[in-house]
Amino acid sequence: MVPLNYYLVVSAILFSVGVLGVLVRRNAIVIFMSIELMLNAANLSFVAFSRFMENFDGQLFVFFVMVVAAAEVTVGLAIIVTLYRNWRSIFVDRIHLLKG
Amino acid sequence: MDGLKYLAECAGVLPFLIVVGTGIVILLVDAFSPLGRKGHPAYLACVGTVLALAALFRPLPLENELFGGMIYADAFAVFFNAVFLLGTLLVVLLSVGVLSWERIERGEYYALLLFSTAGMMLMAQAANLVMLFLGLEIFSIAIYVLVGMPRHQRRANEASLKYFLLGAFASGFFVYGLTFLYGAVGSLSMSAMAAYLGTTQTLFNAYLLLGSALVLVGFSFKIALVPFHMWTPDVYEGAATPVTAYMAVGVKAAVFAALARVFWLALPTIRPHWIPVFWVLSALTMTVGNVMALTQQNVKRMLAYSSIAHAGTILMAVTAASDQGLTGMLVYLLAYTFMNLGAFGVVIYLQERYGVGEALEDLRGLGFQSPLLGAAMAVFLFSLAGIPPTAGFIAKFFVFAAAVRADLLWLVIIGVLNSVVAVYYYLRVVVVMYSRSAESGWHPAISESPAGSVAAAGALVLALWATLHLGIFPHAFWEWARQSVYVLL
Amino acid sequence: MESISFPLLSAIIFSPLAGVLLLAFVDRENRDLQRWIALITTTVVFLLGLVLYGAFDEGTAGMQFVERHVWHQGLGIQYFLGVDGISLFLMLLTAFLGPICVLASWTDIQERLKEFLVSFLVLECGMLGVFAALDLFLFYIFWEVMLIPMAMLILVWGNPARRVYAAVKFFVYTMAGSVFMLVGILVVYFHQARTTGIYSFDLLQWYDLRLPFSLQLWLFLAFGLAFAIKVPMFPFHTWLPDAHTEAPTVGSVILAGVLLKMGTYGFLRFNLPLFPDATAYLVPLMVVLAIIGIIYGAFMCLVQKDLKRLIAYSSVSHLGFVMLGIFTLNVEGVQGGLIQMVNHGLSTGALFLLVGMLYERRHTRMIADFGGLAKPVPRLAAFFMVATLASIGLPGLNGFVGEFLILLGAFRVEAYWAVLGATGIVLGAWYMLSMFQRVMFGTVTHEENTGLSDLSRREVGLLVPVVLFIVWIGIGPTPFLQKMEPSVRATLERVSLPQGAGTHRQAALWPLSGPGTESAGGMSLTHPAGSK
Amino acid sequence: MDWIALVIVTGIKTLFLLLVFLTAVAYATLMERKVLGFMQLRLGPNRVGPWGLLQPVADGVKLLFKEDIALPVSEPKLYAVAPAVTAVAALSPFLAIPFADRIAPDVVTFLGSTVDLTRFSMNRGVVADIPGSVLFILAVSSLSTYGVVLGGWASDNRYSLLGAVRVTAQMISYELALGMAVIGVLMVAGSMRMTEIVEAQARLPFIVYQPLGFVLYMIAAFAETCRTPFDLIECENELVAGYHTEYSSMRFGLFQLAEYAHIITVSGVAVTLFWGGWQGPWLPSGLWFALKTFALVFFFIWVRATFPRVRFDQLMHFGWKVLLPLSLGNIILTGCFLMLWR
Amino acid sequence: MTVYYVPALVYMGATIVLVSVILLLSSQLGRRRSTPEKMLPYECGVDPQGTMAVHYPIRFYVVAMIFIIFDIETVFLYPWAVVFRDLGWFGFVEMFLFAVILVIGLVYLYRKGALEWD
Repeated sequence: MVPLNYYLVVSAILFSVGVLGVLVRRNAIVIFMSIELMLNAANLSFVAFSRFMENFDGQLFVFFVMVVAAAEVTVGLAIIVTLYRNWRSIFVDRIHLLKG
Repeated sequence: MDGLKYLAECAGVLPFLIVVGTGIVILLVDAFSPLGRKGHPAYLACVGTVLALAALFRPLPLENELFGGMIYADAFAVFFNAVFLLGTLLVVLLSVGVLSWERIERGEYYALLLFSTAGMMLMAQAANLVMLFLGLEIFSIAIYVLVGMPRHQRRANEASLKYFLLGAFASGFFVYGLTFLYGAVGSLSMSAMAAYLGTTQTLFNAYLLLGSALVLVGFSFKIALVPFHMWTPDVYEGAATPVTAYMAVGVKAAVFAALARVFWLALPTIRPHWIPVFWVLSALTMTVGNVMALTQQNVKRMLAYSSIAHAGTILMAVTAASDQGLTGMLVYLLAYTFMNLGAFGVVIYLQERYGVGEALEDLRGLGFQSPLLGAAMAVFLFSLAGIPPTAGFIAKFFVFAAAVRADLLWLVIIGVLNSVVAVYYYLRVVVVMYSRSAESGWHPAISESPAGSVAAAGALVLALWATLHLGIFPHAFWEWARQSVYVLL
Repeated sequence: MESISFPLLSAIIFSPLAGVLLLAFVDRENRDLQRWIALITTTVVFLLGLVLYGAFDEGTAGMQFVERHVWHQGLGIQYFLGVDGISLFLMLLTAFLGPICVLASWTDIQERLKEFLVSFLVLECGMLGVFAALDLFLFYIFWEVMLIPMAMLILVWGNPARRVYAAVKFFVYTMAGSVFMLVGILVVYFHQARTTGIYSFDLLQWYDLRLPFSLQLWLFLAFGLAFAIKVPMFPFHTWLPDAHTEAPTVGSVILAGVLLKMGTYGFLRFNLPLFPDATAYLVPLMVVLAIIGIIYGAFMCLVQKDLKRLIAYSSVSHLGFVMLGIFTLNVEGVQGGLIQMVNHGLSTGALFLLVGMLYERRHTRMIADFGGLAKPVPRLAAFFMVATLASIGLPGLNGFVGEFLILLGAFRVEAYWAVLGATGIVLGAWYMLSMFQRVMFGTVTHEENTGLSDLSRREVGLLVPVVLFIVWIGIGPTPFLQKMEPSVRATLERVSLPQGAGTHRQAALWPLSGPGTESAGGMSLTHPAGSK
Repeated sequence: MDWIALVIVTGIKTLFLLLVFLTAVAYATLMERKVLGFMQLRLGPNRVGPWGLLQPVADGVKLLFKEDIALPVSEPKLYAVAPAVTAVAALSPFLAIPFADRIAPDVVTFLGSTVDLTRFSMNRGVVADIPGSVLFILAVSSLSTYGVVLGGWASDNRYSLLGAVRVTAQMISYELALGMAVIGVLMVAGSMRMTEIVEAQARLPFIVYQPLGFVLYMIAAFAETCRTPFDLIECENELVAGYHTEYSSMRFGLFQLAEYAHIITVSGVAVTLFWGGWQGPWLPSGLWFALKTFALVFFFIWVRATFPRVRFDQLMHFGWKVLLPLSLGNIILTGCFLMLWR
Repeated sequence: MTVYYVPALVYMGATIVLVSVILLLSSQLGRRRSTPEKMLPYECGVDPQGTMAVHYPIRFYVVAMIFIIFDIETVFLYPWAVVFRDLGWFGFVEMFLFAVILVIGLVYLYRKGALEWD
C-alpha cells in the first residue's frame, strides 16, 4: 500500500500550486481554477486520510466539498460572465474602479 | 419510532427550517406572480424572520446534539440565531425602499438574504466541522450573489468578483485545514475531537496545529482580520448598501460564533497555542482598520474599515480566552448588529429618499436638514465610537474588562489608543453632519416609496431603541450572553 | 443622612433632562418659550442645589444624600450617588452657572436654539452627575456623556472659522485621556475582585483597597492623564485655548467654570485617596508641572492679542495654582485649591461673559480693536474691573482667599514652591491689568466703539449674582471652608497613611506584571540600586 | 502468481474485445448505410466485396492514405490530440460491460501452479469487474465531450466552434437525464456493479420494472451519441460538419469511429441495465449479448431513417422541461413502488 | 478494491496504443501537399473574414451553470439508490424532500425563463 505521506505530499503540492496560482495569475478564470485546485487538494487528503484510517467519514466529506465546489463554480461563472459583459475583460488587474 | 425521533429533531432546528422555508416560498411566489404585479416578498421575509425569532424561544430539547451529532441546539446557538435574525429583520426592513434604486430583483434578493441567514444559523449551531463548512458556504455563496446583484453597475461586478475570489480562496484554506484536523483525530465532530484531545497528547500534533492554522486563516479572511482584510473596503463600497450592512454584521457574527465553537468546544487543548496569534491579529487589525478609516471620504468605505477595526476589538475578547471574554464577544456582536445596522440604515434611508448618502460630503448639513435622522446617526456613530450611554460603550467595556482581567494590558492599551483614533473619524462624520450645508447637495426626494420609507424608519427606530436600551440597561443582555456561553466551557 | 428619602441628588441631576423632555414638545418657532423653559429648569436645579446646601451637615466627612441602587447585579455596578464637602461646592457652582448661562445666551444664540438648549441641558446633567457619582462606572458614563454636548456646543455654535478644528481637538484629547482612565478603572476593579473576591465599582469600597505600589503608580498615571488633560495641566493644555476661543460664550463659561474642575476634582477624589503611595511619590513631578503651568500660562497671556485666548491661558495659570494646592497635601493647600476652583469658575466665568457681551456688540475680540471703553460702556467696565481684580486675587475678593491658602500650604512644604507660585500672581497682575488698561482706559481709538450700548438689564441681572458671590467668598469664606474641611481632612488622611511614601519607591515602573503581582519586592530585582 | 495470471487473462480479454469491438464498429457503419438504403428503397454500398461487405475495410484504408492537413491553428497540440481523446473515451467504457457469463473454468493449472480464476472475476466475460462500474461508464463516456469541444475550439473555425458549443450544451443537458434514468435500475438492483445488475435480472429483465426508465434512457442516449433526431452538431445545412469540419484523414476517421463506438456502447449498457445483459435461454451468453446489442443498434439506425431532426431550442426545451422532470419522477415513482412492494 | 482497476488500466492503455498507432500510420502513409487554400478555415469556399472569436449566446453559460448544480445532486442520488432498500422509509422521505427541493429549483428556473431558448 502506498504510504499516507505520499498522498499528503501530492495534495500539499496541489494546494501550493493552487495558492500560487491565485496569487500570481491575473485572469479571473485561471484564479478561479486555481481555487478549485485547492479544494481538490483538500479532497485528496480527505480520501487519503479516510483510507489510511479506514474511517469513511472522510470520503463522505468529499461529497460535501464537491457540492460546495460546484455551487461555487456556478456562482463564480455567473459573476465572471456578468463582469465580462460590463467590463469587457476578465483580467483582475484591469478591474479597479474601487480604490482607497 | 424512527420517524418520531426525526420529527423531534426537526423541531430542534425549527427556526432554521422556518427561515429556509420562507426563502423557498418567496422564490416560488416570485416565480409565479405575473411580471407587472410583483408580490411583496419583503412582507413574507419579515413574517418569516419574526416567526423564526419567536420559534427561537421555545424550550430547548433535552438532548443537545441532534441528527447524530451534526447539530447543536443549545443556548449559544440560540443567542447567535437571535443576532442573525434581528440583523436580517433590520436589513429586510431597510431594503424595502432602496432596492428599486439599486435596480435589484426583489424576490431573489429576499430569498438569498434568508438563505444566507440560514447558512449563518447553521454555522452557529454546527456540531460537526463539515456542517460548519456547509453553513459557511451557504451564506458565503448567497452573499457573493447578493453583492453582485446590481449587475448593471460595474463596481458591483468588481466587488462581487473580488469577494467571490477571496471568499473561495478562504474556503480553500478552511477545507484544507479541516482535512488535517480530520487526519489528526479521525472525526470532524466537535465532541469527538474534544474527547480525543482530552485523552491523547502528542499523536499527530503537527497535523492539529497545521489544521487549526489553516482553519484560522480561513476564518480570518471571512472576518477581514489584518492581513487578510484587503478585500473588505472594495467589497463594502461596491455592494448595495443593505447588503454591505448585512455583510458587516451577519458574517462577522457567524464566523466569530464558529471561531468560538472550534477553539473552545473542538480544540480546547490547542487554544493556548493560538492565543499569542490572536493577540497579534487583534492588535494589527484594530490598528490598521482604524488608521485606514481616518482618511476615507466615502461613508461606506469608512464603515468598512471601521468594521475591520471592530473585528479586531472582538478578537480581543477572544484573546482574553475566558468566560467574560466570550460574554463580551457576544454582547459586542449584539450591540454591533444594532449600531452598525443603524449607521448603515441612515445611509440607506438617505439613498432612498435623496439618492445620495455615500460620500461623506453628502451628509453635510444632515443634522439641520433632518434633525431626527441626524440625531439618530450621531447616536449610532457615538455608539460605534464607544461612548456612553450607548450599546457600543457597554460592549467595548465588557471586552476591555475581560482583556484587563486576562492580563492583556498592552493589548488593552493598544485598543484604547485605537478607540481614540476611532473617535476621531466617527466624529468627523458628526462634524460634517453638523456643519452648515452648502444647500446645493440636497435634492428633493427622487424616489417616493412610502412603504419603503416607513419600513426603513421603523428599522431605524428599532435599532436606535436597541442601541440605547442596551447601553443603559445592559444587565439582561449580559446575563443572557453569559448563560449562552456556558455551553462552551 | 440616609433618612432623607427624597432622592435630592437624582432630582438635581435629572431635572435638566426633564427640561429636555419639555423642550421636545415645544414648537420650533416658539423661541421665547424654549428659553423660558430652559431658564426655569436651570433655576429649579439651582434652587434644589440651595436646598442641598442648606441640608448639608458640615460636621461629617462622610457622604451625604446617598442614593444607592443596584444597576447591574453580576458586575457590581451600582447607581450610587452622594456628596461631601469636596463635591458640594462644585455641584453648587454648576447649578449656579446654569441659569446664568441660559440668560447669557438669550440673544446670543439665534439659530438652532432648541438644539442649543437641549445640548446645554444634557451637558448640565452630565456635569452634575460627574460630581455626584460615587460608582466608578456611573462616573465614567457621566464623564463621557458630557463630552458630546460640549463638543456639539463648540462645533455647531462656535466661531465658524476654526470651530471644527477646535471641537475635534477637544473631543479627541479628552477621549484619549478618558479611555486610559477606563482601563485604569478596570484594572482596579479586577484587582479588587482578585484580592477580595468582590466585584464592585463602589468608590468607597475602593478607598479601602491598598494597592501595590507599582500598580498604584501606573494607575495614577492612567487616571492622571485623563484628569490632567481636563485640567488642563502643562503639557496637555494645547486644546484649551482653541476650544475656549472658538466656543460660543456659554460654551466658554461652562468650559472654564465647570469642565476644567472635573480634572482637579478627579485628582482630589480619585488619585489622592486611591493611590496614596503613588501620589506621595509623584508629588514633585506634579508640583513642577503645576508651577510650569502657572508661569507658562502667565507668560502666554502676556503676548495674546485675543481677549478670549488671553483668558484661556490665564485659566491654565489659575488651574496650575489649584494643582499646586492639591499636591501640597496639607489642609490649607487643598482647601485653597478647592476654593480656588470655585473662584476660578466665578471670576473667569464672569470674564468670559463680559467678553461675550463685548463680542456681541463689536464682533471682534482683538484687544487692539478696543481701548477706552470705560467711557461709552461704564457699567460693563465696572463689572469687568471686578472680575479682573478677582482673577488677580485682590484681597477682599474671592481670588485672594484661594491663592493665599494655596501659597500658605505650599510654603509649609517647600518655601520655593510658594515663591515660584507667587511669581505667577505677580505676572497675573501684570497681564490682567495691562489687558484691562488697554481695553478700558485711554482714549477711544476706534470710531465704532463710541456708539456701543451699555449693559442691558438682563445682562446686569446675570452679572450681579456672580459679583455677589465673588465678594461674598472674598469677605467671608469661613462657612465655605467649614463645610469643606472634614472631607478634605478625611481625604488627606488617606494619603498620609503610615504605609506611604518611601518604602516602595524603589519598585519597578513596569505594569505588565500588573494586577496579579502582589508584592513589589519581587519586582525590585530590576532596580537593585534603589533598595538602598 | 495471481498478478501474472491477471495480466495475462486481461491481455487476452482485451485483445479479443478490441478486435470484436472494432470490427463491430466498422461494420456498424456498413450496417447503417445498408439499412438506410433498404429503408429508403436503394441499395447502399454494394461494390466492394459481396454485398459491399468489404466497404468498411476500403474506407479505413482510404482514410489512412489521405493527407493529414496540418492547419496553422493557434493551438496545434490540442487540435491534434482532440480526436484521440474522443476515440479513447469512446472505446474505453466497454471494458466494464459484462459481455458474457463465465468464459473460463474457476480453477486452472498454469505453469505448474493452481490459479483461482474466480478472484477478480477473471473467469467472467468482462474485462474489468469494477465495483461501481455504472459510474465508471458514465464518467469515461462523458470524457469524449472534451475531445469534441477541444477539437471544435482548436480548429479556429466558426462552424467548428459553434458546433462544439452546441454539442456541449446538448451533452450536458441530456447527461443529467441519462444519469437519472439509470438510478431507477440501481434502486431495483441495489448495486452499482454491472455484473451484479445482470445477475439480478436472472428472473426478469429490468425493463419490466423500469419501462419509463428505459424510454428515458434511450432518448437521452440518442442525444448523447448525437444521433438523429438530435444530431444538431453536424447538421450540414447550418454548420457544415460541426466540430470536425476542419479534420481530415484518420483524425476525421477517429471521430467517426468514436461515434459508432459510442452507439454500440450505449446499446450495450442499455442491454445490460434493462434487457438482462447476457442472460437468456438456450443460446450461449455472449451470443445473447451480441444479439440484443445488435437489435438496439438497429433501432438507432431505424430511428435515423424515421425521424426528422429537431430544432435546437426544441432540443433544449425537451431535455430540461420534459426529460429531467420525468426522470426525477421516475426515481420517486420507483421508490414508492419499491417501498410499498417490499 | 484497486485490483479491479488494473484490467481497466490495461485495456485503456491498449486503446491508447491502438489510437496512437492509427494516427502514426496515417501520418506516415498520407501524402502532404500543402496549398495556401488548404490552410484557410473552411467556410464553404468563401474566404473567412474578421476575427474567429465568436460570441455565442449567454444561454450556453446558463445551461452550464444549471447543469453543474443538478449534476452534483445526482452524486447524492447514486449512493442513495444503491442502499435505498436498507434505509427504509426514513431514507425514502429524506430523499423525497431532496428531490422536491430539486424540483422547486427546476420550477423556479422554468418560471424565470432560464430554460427558454428563444
